[in-house]
This record gives sequence, structure tokens and C-alpha cells, in this order.
Amino acid sequence: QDAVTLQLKWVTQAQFAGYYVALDQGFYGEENLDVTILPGGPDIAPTQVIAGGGADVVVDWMPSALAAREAGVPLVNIAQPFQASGMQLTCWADSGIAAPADFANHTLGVWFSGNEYPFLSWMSQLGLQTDGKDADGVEVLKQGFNVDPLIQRQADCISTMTYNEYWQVIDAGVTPEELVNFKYEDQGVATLEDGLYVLEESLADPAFVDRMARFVRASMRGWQWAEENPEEAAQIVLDNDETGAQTIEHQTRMMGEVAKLIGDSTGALDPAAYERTVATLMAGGSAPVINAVPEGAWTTAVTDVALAAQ
Amino acid sequence: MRRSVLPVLWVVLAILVVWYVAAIPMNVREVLTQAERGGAQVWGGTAAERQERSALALVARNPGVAMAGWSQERPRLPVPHQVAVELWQSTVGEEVFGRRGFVQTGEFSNRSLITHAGITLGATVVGFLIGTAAGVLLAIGIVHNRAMDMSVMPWAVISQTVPIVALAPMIVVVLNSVGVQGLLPKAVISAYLSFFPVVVGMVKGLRAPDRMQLDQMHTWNAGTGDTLRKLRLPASVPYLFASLKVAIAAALVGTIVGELPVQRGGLGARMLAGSYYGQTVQIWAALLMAAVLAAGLVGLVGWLERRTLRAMGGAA
Amino acid sequence: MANAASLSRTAGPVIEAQGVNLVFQTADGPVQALRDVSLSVAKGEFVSFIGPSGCGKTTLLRCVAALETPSSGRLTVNGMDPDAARKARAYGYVFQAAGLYPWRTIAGNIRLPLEIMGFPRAEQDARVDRVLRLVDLAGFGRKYPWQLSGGMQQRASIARALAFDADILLMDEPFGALDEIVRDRLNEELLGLWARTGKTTLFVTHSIPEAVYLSTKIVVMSPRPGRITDIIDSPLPRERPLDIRESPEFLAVAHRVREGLRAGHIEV
Amino acid sequence: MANAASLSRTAGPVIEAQGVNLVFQTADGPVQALRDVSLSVAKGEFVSFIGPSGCGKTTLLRCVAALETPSSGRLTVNGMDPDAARKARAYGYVFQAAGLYPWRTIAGNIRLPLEIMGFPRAEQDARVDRVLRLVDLAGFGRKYPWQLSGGMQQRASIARALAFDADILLMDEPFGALDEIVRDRLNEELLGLWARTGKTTLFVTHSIPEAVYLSTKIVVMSPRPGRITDIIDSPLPRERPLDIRESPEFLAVAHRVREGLRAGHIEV
Amino acid sequence: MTLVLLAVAVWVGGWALNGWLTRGGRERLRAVRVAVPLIFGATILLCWELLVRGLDVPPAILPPPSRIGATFAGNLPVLWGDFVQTILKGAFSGLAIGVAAALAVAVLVDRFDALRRGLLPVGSFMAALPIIGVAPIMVMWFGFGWQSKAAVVVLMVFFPMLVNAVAGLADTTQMQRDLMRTYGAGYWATLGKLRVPAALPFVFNGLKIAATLAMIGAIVAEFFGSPTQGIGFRISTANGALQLDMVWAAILVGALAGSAVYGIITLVERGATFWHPSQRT
Ligand SMILES: Nc1ncnc2c1ncn2[C@@H]1O[C@H](COP(=O)(O)OP(=O)(O)OP(=O)(O)O)[C@@H](O)[C@H]1O
Ligand SMILES: Nc1ncnc2c1ncn2[C@@H]1O[C@H](COP(=O)(O)OP(=O)(O)OP(=O)(O)O)[C@@H](O)[C@H]1O
Ligand SMILES: Cc1ncc(C[n+]2csc(CCO)c2C)c(N)n1
Ligand SMILES: [Mg+2]
Ligand SMILES: [Mg+2]
Repeated sequence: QDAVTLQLKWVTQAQFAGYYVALDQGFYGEENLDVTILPGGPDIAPTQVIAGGGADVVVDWMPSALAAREAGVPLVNIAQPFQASGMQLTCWADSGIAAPADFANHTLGVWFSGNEYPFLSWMSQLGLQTDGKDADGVEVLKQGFNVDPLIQRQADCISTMTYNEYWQVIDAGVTPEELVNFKYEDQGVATLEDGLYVLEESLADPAFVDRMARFVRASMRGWQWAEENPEEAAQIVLDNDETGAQTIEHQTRMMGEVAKLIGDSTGALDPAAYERTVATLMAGGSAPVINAVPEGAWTTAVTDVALAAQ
Repeated sequence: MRRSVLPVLWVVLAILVVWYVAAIPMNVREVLTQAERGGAQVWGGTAAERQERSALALVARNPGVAMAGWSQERPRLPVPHQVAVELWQSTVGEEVFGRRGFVQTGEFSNRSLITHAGITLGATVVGFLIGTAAGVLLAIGIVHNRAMDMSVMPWAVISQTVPIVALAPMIVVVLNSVGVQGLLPKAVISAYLSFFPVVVGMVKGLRAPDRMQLDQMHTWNAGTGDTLRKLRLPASVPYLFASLKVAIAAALVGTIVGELPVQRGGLGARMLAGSYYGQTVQIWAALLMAAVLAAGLVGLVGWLERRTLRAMGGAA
Repeated sequence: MANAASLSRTAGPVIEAQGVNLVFQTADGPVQALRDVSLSVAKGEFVSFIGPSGCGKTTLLRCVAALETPSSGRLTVNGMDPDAARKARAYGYVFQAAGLYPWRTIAGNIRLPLEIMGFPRAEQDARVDRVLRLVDLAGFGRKYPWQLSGGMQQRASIARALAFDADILLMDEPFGALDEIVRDRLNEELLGLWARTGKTTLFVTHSIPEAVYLSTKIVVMSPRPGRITDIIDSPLPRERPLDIRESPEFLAVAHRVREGLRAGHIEV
Repeated sequence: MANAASLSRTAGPVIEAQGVNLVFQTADGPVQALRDVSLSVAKGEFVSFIGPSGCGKTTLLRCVAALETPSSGRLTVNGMDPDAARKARAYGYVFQAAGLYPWRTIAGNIRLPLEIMGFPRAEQDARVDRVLRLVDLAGFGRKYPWQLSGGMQQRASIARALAFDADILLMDEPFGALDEIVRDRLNEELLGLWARTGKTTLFVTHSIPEAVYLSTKIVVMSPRPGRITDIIDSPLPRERPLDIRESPEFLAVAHRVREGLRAGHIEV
Repeated sequence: MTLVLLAVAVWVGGWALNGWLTRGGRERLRAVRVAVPLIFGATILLCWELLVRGLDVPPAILPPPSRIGATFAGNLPVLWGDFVQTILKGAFSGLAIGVAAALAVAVLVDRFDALRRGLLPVGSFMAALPIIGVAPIMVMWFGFGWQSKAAVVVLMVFFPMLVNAVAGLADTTQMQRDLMRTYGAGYWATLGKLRVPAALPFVFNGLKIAATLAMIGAIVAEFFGSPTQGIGFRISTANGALQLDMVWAAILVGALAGSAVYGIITLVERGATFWHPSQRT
């Protein structure tokens, strides 16, 4: 069996159900692969892990992957299971924000560590400064990874994922009517999320490409299975969660939402979506994520092989 | 010993009372918002307007409603009995009745604090041992080599001003990249935090023998090794144990910090997970568990100290 | 007694100092701790050193023990240089405080130098037993130092210095920390021990009666710079009951010592 | 001298103890530190307490200073109970170690009790100056304690006890840590000081010559339980040169003290 | 490979030089005392540089010190802002509050024995608690600004400081206390003239520990939420963007601040406890 180590971008949750399902249901085994899944966390940069040789393939968001590419870690997207972005800004309706134009003079919570770039790009498109509250500026907070800032009203808006944080706000007793959501997808600033990335030099090895093809194929089978069996998938995620902190209700719901973002994806990257992402990132105001249009940041070599054999 | 039991009980009681009382104003805003959602009339205007009012005023003007601050599901400040219930459920409750509990599966559940305390304990002990060994060796070097004394000591101090905890994720990743995984990266961080008190204490201890005792050794024509084994090391034992008590607490902090970035179990991971999902009660339960662990470890070192000193003919 | 007396005449001087000087380099400049010290000690003698604080008594003893090296002058111990004598384990050193290790029993403390010197285990036991009996502490071997009175501790410390059978006993105010009554008692015992073993003994003290009572020779020293101002050969018989201290000969020697001291003494 | 002598007869006893008992409750059971102690000290007397370690000398002094309370018996100081006397600042206490605060200069140390007692600043300065001269330390006021020799520190500590002009001076082995020569010197000075000030003085010591040399009255004590075995009124004149110590009267008193001590003394 | 060998040579050379400097009486020179640790530090930096280059360590894992230095120098305004946010606002205010509270409580505890017997065991229990765990809670309570960082710092420094101060206030001999009694001194006089001065060495000891903890606490708390400024913010965001040189530059700011504070406390200590045997040599 060929060994593959996968580094996730975040903690074990249904966001990565496809991989856990493929492992649990033996899809990887059927492809003659021995897969190890490493969960991530807030301060684990998958790009760093793969640069240091700690993983063969990582799940990452495209902004961070392209930034790493510019920083000298040549990552290449080999597959893109997530077709749509689940990122959004969730605001209190009673804070007087009804449209993006109302952001001015409010406090917005944003995730950093690579996720701030689409946001900055958006703000610069809106003509808003990000260095303090005033008539044409917003105050930005580096938000932790929970929804407290909104609940405690320390921020008027916070970043949420459609599949996770948004529901935590709802779970905290807030009714959907009290909230207003701005999806990045709807605002035209969406960037590609959870894709699979490898180091460019590895791709020179045909054996590696073959291994990745089998990996992608099995992973997509996993995703398909997970979409069809959301409850079982959530249970598999729970069984793999080493912190033992997840609940089945939340993960089942997350699975349902994640399925919407994957849709009917085959795993192949849509070049148009890639171009859109690059455009968004290049427009990123004073400090763009990437300064030059990246070359060779994606390949269909792996998905071509994976899909051909299906 | 017995004379302090009663005062301690009083202090604990006082803490509990303050805790319960404080929970009401701490939780009042959320309590009021929820009451409002349930259709109740509350004083203080809208939720946004209430943000501007003082919590005490809100409590005073909504006396009946505010008491719900003791029974919220996601409180800002959980009250002691909520934490106690969570502690019970995530230990005994989970192991006995849980689907993956000990009773069902013969293994400890990964949802149980017992498992996580065990993971943390393992890394803490390994890190502590590494840190102690490194500290003792470094101290021996410092005492016997003036170049080392003069050059290493200032840097040992500076090393402790490096925010190692901020480095923790990087250390974990870098060690990961050279194939070191699991317990060891955490142990390295706890070793880093625990070696310093040991160095400081041991340098003091190894230098505790006075001029007369060293001269005595000299008159017997004892070598460096003999002097170390028969004089310096035994003389440093009380200093060593005093440092070990600080070091083991530091090691625990190191482990927990090392567990924060890597969600692979342990009390640190548990605290962070609690934070991700807004489970304040879970954070507090993990914190309390960590405190129990800390007290246990320090107590264990204290017990070892008493035994050792008694074996060494101590008068105490 | 006869034993000691006969031994004391067998050979040339055990310790021989000629024009010894010692200067310490300190932050405030050089301190002359010993100036032109000349002294000869025969085998079996009991020599006391007395003098005000800082006059160099300890320094002189430390030179003999090779714990300090004279800046100039000649000093020999058993005809060799002091460091060679140290390596040949020529002396036992007893300090002011008993300096027993609290983590070792009395027997363990006495055994310590024997372990370091690599005596075989059985031999160690035999020697520990012997010296414990010698200082009248048989049966106390298993006790820890803090379980004994100050006087008993000091005897154990003497036993430790005797255990490896050094030729010379160096004692630096061994009874300084004890009260007068205990001290009287130990003085008597030390005298007996010296008679039994015939060891050449150098003894530092601040007490005039103690010096006069114990010694065959009294060396009076004076500070700044530390030097010898008087050497008195005791006319007292070797057999000395405690109340010899009220005899006129005793008082005469004591008077001479006191005068010597007062002459050399400057500011308190 | 004449001054002290005349003062010493003016009034009733300054300190009066009758059947004083003191029992310490310890972990190993009760320890009788004082048993049936009766004593009367007149104004201007110099009383020495001598006895083996643990016989209760310190405890007795502490009772007088109201630092301990007798379990039974009657004890008065200046006719009041000791705690009232303490609050009236009836005495200065000098301990074995000088016990100067290292963070204060010598002058600062001497000023300490004056500050506490609320003397005005000018008065404080005047008194500090006066006692510094009294103990021969003029010019050393700005030094820190660790910059002085042990003897000088001890004199500073006496100065501190004198500064607020207490009636009674309590001294617990004030010279125990010093060497004999320095001690002789300080004994002489203390005698002079006593003559000049006429203070009633209680003085604890281990040294027979010291006790005999200084005192108008010597109290011999014996341990387990601590009690008074002998009270000797000194026949020596008040004028005492140092070499009075070689006089027959002196030796006779010393002998009596020594006998008293030896009788009460048990095991070393 | 040659660079690696060079690193080994530098290491050996550095030690040889220090060994020579610290022998034969040279160690007493002031210049040597300063030079020796500097040489040691320089040796480490040089070895680091050579090893990173020689072994081709990717800069995303460990940048060479020269690059860190360049980044530090090139981003002074940004780093200054981080320093102000984290150290001046977060750490110092927390340190001041925590230390003041601990000293006040220490006096109370010293005054009332029952309080000491009750509070100290609880205190040492709390001191062993991994306070880091409360950082997310403090951010939730006190918001994103420096206030929550200060709160974490207060909690971290309070007990170590309290324990030291109480030990210090009790560090008087029976004789010293008796002396005060014979002067008829009351509680406050004894406190002001005896206990407080006697406690100073302990207080400074506690301060040194507290200052180090304060830096760590303020930085770590920023990982759980912060404004877009601060050392902890910089470290975590730069790490996510693989700008490891920036990460190390921010760490350097923390270490410099920590060492400076430590040094200042040591100097003040030397002045205030000049009389203590440990300061006299
Ligand atoms: N290691 C040293 N460095 C510098 N000076 C020293 C050293 N040892 C002793 N001295 C000085 O040498 C002189 C003699 O000291 P020494 O200890 O021999 O005196 P002593 O006669 O033993 O005094 P005491 O009766 O107090 O023990 C003193 O002035 C002392 O300060
Ligand atoms: N606070 C105390 N608690 C219990 N026992 C005590 C206490 N203070 C003194 N003792 C005991 O009381 C007895 C008398 O002690 P004290 O200190 O008065 O003797 P001393 O004559 O001053 O001895 P030394 O010459 O050693 O100073 C001793 O047995 C001692 O152990
Ligand atoms: C370092 C880092 N910071 C933020 C995110 C954003 N994010 C993406 S998925 C997810 C989990 C919750 O849905 C979060 C918080 C990230 N991926 N990595
Ligand atoms: Mg000496
Ligand atoms: Mg006493």
C-alpha cells in the first residue's frame, strides 16, 4: 500500500467528512492507499506543514495557497471538491446594517491567517478604510474562532461559515430574523475554499501523480457517500474527533450545508472560478495577497487521470 | 496542618458565594435578551441599548428575570454547580453511560476528561523529566565551568522572556516536519518551560556547600566527581525539590499550550474546542480538571520531597 | 602519655616554615596575611596558635594544609611540599563548626573520607568502629548529626579527621562554638586523645586558658600584617588535671600570653 | 563610679521575682523552663546570669522584658507588671547577635526606636549623636552595619538600647559571638558605661571571667528544670582594672561560680 | 556541507575564546564579563545562520537570523505599534494592577493569620493552575482590546506575587520582632520599619517572575482575539501567511521587551536592596 498523509486546514469536523468517510469506508484501501489524516487548528498552517515535509497533500483555501506560492512554497492545486464559498459576514439586523454600504462606522470581526484577503479586497471595492471606525471606515477585529464577539455585541458583524459558525449563533438562541447575512459568493468576492494542494516538484514524479489520482478518486467517492448518508458521515466524523467535543446534531447539520457547497463537483477545478479568485485577490487594496498573476498554480493532471478511470 | 482546614473551607466558601453572586450581573444581558425573545417585557430598552447600561442596573431593575443567570445553557460565567455537573458528566457519566465509555467498550472514551487528563499528564511528565534532566546537567556544567557560567546564565534568563507559547505552533510544525509527532512536541515545550527553575535552583543548590566543606573535600584529596557526588548533589536536594514544584506546574502549562494548536486531544485541546463551540461550561470543566492535575502533581513532588528528605536523615 | 612523649623525639621537624609570606590580592588592594613566619614543629607536639581576629591563624593552617600557597618563603610538611603531603593524606583537618553532613549518619560521616580514599569496605567499618570508640561515641554511629549535642558533634568531627590515620591533626577553633563547660570537658578529652595517639597537632584558638591548658608550645600572633610575636614553650607537666588552671605556673603562662596579645592588638 | 554607687541605693528593688515558674507547651510535652525563681535586683545593680545551655537564662530575661509571660509566680518591674513596664519603655534589650537592620545606617538603626517612640527629629539627632559618642562610634553613623566589625556592630546595638534612656538594660550574651580579646575590651568599656550611666543591668553570659569581672551580683543557674542554684554578691571593688582578674578575690569568686556550674551540669 | 562544517568550527571557536577569556584572572575584568555572554550569543546566531543556509532549510520553516534582522529593521513602525499595543497597554497595565493587588492582599494576609492559613493553600493551588486556559474567557468578558490582555496578566501575576510578598513579610527573625516589641512598636510601625524592608528582596524576586509572565500572558491572549495590532496578532497572522521572518521579528520584540524589563527590575533591585547579602558581593 502507498502511504499518503493528508493535512487538514481545521479541526476534525464535517467540513472534511469526505476524507474521513473514504478512510472509514475503506475507499482508500480499495485504491491501495494507506492514508493518515492530520487534523489542523487555528495556528497550524497547512502550507508550512507541507513545506516542512510533514504531509504529502493538504486541504487549504486558495488565498492562502497562492500567498504561500509567492512566499516560496510552490503549491499546486490538484483538485477542488468545494465549488462554492461558504464564507459570509453575519450582522445584527438591529445594528442598522442592511446592505454593504452600511458597514461604515461599524465594527467587523474577521478571521486572519490568510482569510482576511478576500475581506480586504471587498472593503477596498466598497471604498471603505479598515483602520478605524468613521464615516468611510470600519473597525476590524481579529476574531477568535467562535461567535462570542457577536453574541456579546463586541462586534456588529462577524465572519461565519454557512455550515458552522452561523448555526452556532442560531444555537445560542438568536432567531434568523435578528440577523443579516452577506455571502461572499453574492458579493462577487468569493474565493475558492477547501481544495487539495501538493508541492510542485512532487508532480514531476509520475508515481506520485498516480498516487494522488487514486487519492482524489477515493476522496470524491467519500464525499459522494457522505452527501448521500449525512447522518452516518457525521457519526464517522465524531468517531474520528480526538477532542471529543463535537455533537452529532451540529455535525449532521454541517454535513447538510457542506453538501450544498460541493454540489455535483467531480473534484476537477473550474478554471473560471480560479480566474475569479485570482482577480479578487489581486484587487486587494493597499496590501494585495499576491502581487503577480500566478503561473502553474493548478493542474488537471491528477483529476484527468482520476476521472478517466471512473 | 489541621489548623488550616477550617480557614481554607471558609475561603473556598467565600469564593463560591462571590462566584454565585457575580454570575448574575455577568450573565444578565444574555438572560434579558432571551427573556425578551420569549416574549417577556424587560427594562432597559432594546438589546443594543442595554449594551450601554450597567449590568448592576439591569439586575436591579429586572430582579426576577436576572436569576436565570444561574441556569443558562451557554453562560458567560457558569456557576459552580453547572461546572460540577459538567465535570461529573464528562468523567464518570461518560465512562459509565456513554456510548464509547469504559463500561461499554472497555476503553476510556475520547469524550471523557479522564482520557484528556491522561494525555496531558503523559506529555507533562515526559516534558518535566526532560526539562529536569537538562536543567540539572546545565547546572552542573555552570557550576564547574566558568565560561559556561558567564555565557549561559544571562541567556537562560533571556530564553524565558521569549514568548515560547507563541512559538508553540511553529515548534509543533517544525518537529512534525522532521517526523516527531504526538506527545514529544508538547513535551519539548513543557521541557523548555520547566528547565529554567531547575537550573536556577540547582545552581544555587550545587553552590550551597560552603568554603569549609569544599576545603574539607580538598584535604581528603577528593576529585571533582567525588565532590559532586558526595557533597554538592546531596546538598542541593532541598533546592532541587523547591524548584521541581515550580517546574512541574510550568511543565503542565507548557503541555496545555502545546495542545492548543494541535487538536489531538488533551486538556488544552479540550479548552480550545470548548471555546470554538461556545461551550463555556466545558472550558471551565477542563480548567478545573487541569487545576486538579496541577495540585496532584505538585502534591506528588511534595510527597517525594518529604520522603527523600526523611531518607536523608532530615530533622523535619 | 609516655607513648606520646617517646614518639615526639624520634625524628626531625614535621612542619618547618621559614620566612613564609602570604599576600592576598583583593579588590581594595593587596592584604598581607602572613609576614615572615618561621616556625618548626617536632613530631608529637601540640602547638596552639592564638591571636586577635584577622592575624592569620587560619591562613597559616591553610598553608600547611595546602589550601593556600605562600607567596614566598619555604614551607615543608614531613619534608615534602604541602601539596605533596596533602596528596599523601598527611593530615586531618577539623574546622570550627563540626561541619558534619546532615544527610549522613555519624558513621557515614566518618566513613566519607575513607570512601573517597578508596579504602575497602571492611576496612572502612573497622576504622569507623575504632575511632568512634576513641572519641567515646560507640553506639552513636547510626544517629544523625542533629540528634547529637554540639559537643558530641565536635567529637565526631575529630573522629572523622582521625579515621584515615593522618600524621598531623589541624584544628581551627574546633570548640569555638561551644559553651565553656562543654569546652572544658572536650579539652580534657582532647588532651587524653593526644596522649593516646601521639599525633602532631596544630590548634587554633581564641581562648587563653584553652591554649595554655592544651599546648606544649603556644604561638602568639598579631595582625596587620599577620606575624608571630611570641613562641612560648610550656613549662607545664604533660599530666594536666583541669584544676591545673588555677596553679601559679598556669597563671604565669596565661599572663605572658595575655600580655603578648594585648601588645599586638590594635583597634576593636 | 561614685555616681552609679549612690544611685544604686535610692529606692526599692527595680526587679522583683517571687516563685516564678514558666512551662512551655511543646509537641513533646511540657518543658519547665523556669522553676520557682526568686530574685530581687536593686536600682543600679549589675547582675550576671550564668549557667549551662538551656537553663533558662534567656527565658528569664524575656519574662522581665514581657516577651514571655510566667505561668505562675509574681514578677514586677519598677513596681508594675512587665508588660506595663514594656509599654512605658522601661528597658533596652541587647541580643547576642547585634541584630542591626542591614537596610539602615548605624545612625538609622539607633534612631529606629526613637522614631517609633515619636521623639521629635532634632531630639533624635541629638540622642543619636550622644550615644554614638558614648560607645565610641562617633563618625561611623553613616556606615552600614555590614561595613563594621563585629565588635563595632555590638557597640552600635548597645547604643541603640541606650538611646531612649530606659532605666534597665537587658543584655543576652551580647559578646558571645566575639573573640576573647575584643571581648575584654568591650567588657572594660561596658563597665565604664555602666559607671557613667548607672543603669540597672541584667547580663547573660557563658563566660565565668566575664560574669565575675562585670557584676555586682552573679546568679548561677542550672537546667532541667531551670532554676537558680546560687546567688553571689561580688566582694570586688567597683573600680576594676582588667588585671583584677588575676587577683585572689577574683579567682575565689570564679572558683565558686565554676563549682556551682559543675554541680548543676549533667552530660556534655 | 562546508557551511555546516563552518558552523561547527564557529561553535568550537566561540567556546575556546570564552574559555580563554574566563581563565587566568581575566574573568574579573568588566569588559570580559560583558563580552563573554555576547560572544556566546553571537556564536549561536552565526551557527544558526550557517546551518540554515548549509542545510537548505526552507524559509517557511526557519529563516536565517540575517533575514529576521532585515525584516525587523524594515518594519520598525509596525513593530513599534505592536509593542505599544501588547507590552505598554496590555502587559504593563495588567502587571501594575496585578502587583498592586497582590501587595495589598499580602499585607492583609500578613495581618490576619486565619486569612493566611486559608488563602495561601488556595493561592498556591491557583498559582499552579494553567491560567493560559482563561485567556479565551477573558477575551469573551473584556473584549478584544488591551483590557482583556491586562485581565489575563492580572490573573497570571497575582498569585506568584502574593506568595512571594507574604513569604517576604514573614521573613523576619524572632529577634527582630522581639526588638520591635521591646520598643512598644505597634502593628504599623513594625510593618513599615521591619517587615516591608525585610520583604523587599522577595518582592523583587516575585516581580521578576511576574514581569516574564506578564509578557507571555499578554501575547498569548492575543491569539484568542485582538485588534489588528499586537505582538501575538503579528505572530499568528504572519505565521498563517508563512512570513516566518516577521514571526521571528515579533518574537524578538517580545524578548527584547522582556529582557529590558527584567534588566530594569534588576537594576532597581540592586538600588533598593543594596544591603542584602546577595547584592553585596
Ligand atoms: N581568601 C582571602 N582573600 C583575601 N583576604 C583574605 C582571604 N582569607 C583571609 N584574608 C585576610 O587575611 C587576613 C588573615 O585572615 P585569617 O582568616 O587567617 O585570620 P584569623 O587569624 O584566622 O582570624 P579569625 O580569628 O577571625 O578566624 C585577614 O585580614 C583576612 O581578611
Ligand atoms: N519558645 C519555646 N518553646 C518551647 N521551649 C522553649 C522555648 N524557648 C525556650 N524553650 C526551652 O526552655 C529551656 C530554656 O531555654 P533558654 O533559651 O531560656 O535557655 P538558655 O539558658 O538561654 O540557653 P542558651 O545558653 O543556650 O541560650 C530550654 O530547654 C529550651 O529548649
Ligand atoms: C487559520 C485559519 N483561520 C481561519 C480559518 C477560517 N475557517 C475556515 S473553516 C473554519 C472552521 C469553521 O468553519 C474556519 C474558522 C481557517 N480555515 N484557518
Ligand atoms: Mg580563622
Ligand atoms: Mg539563651
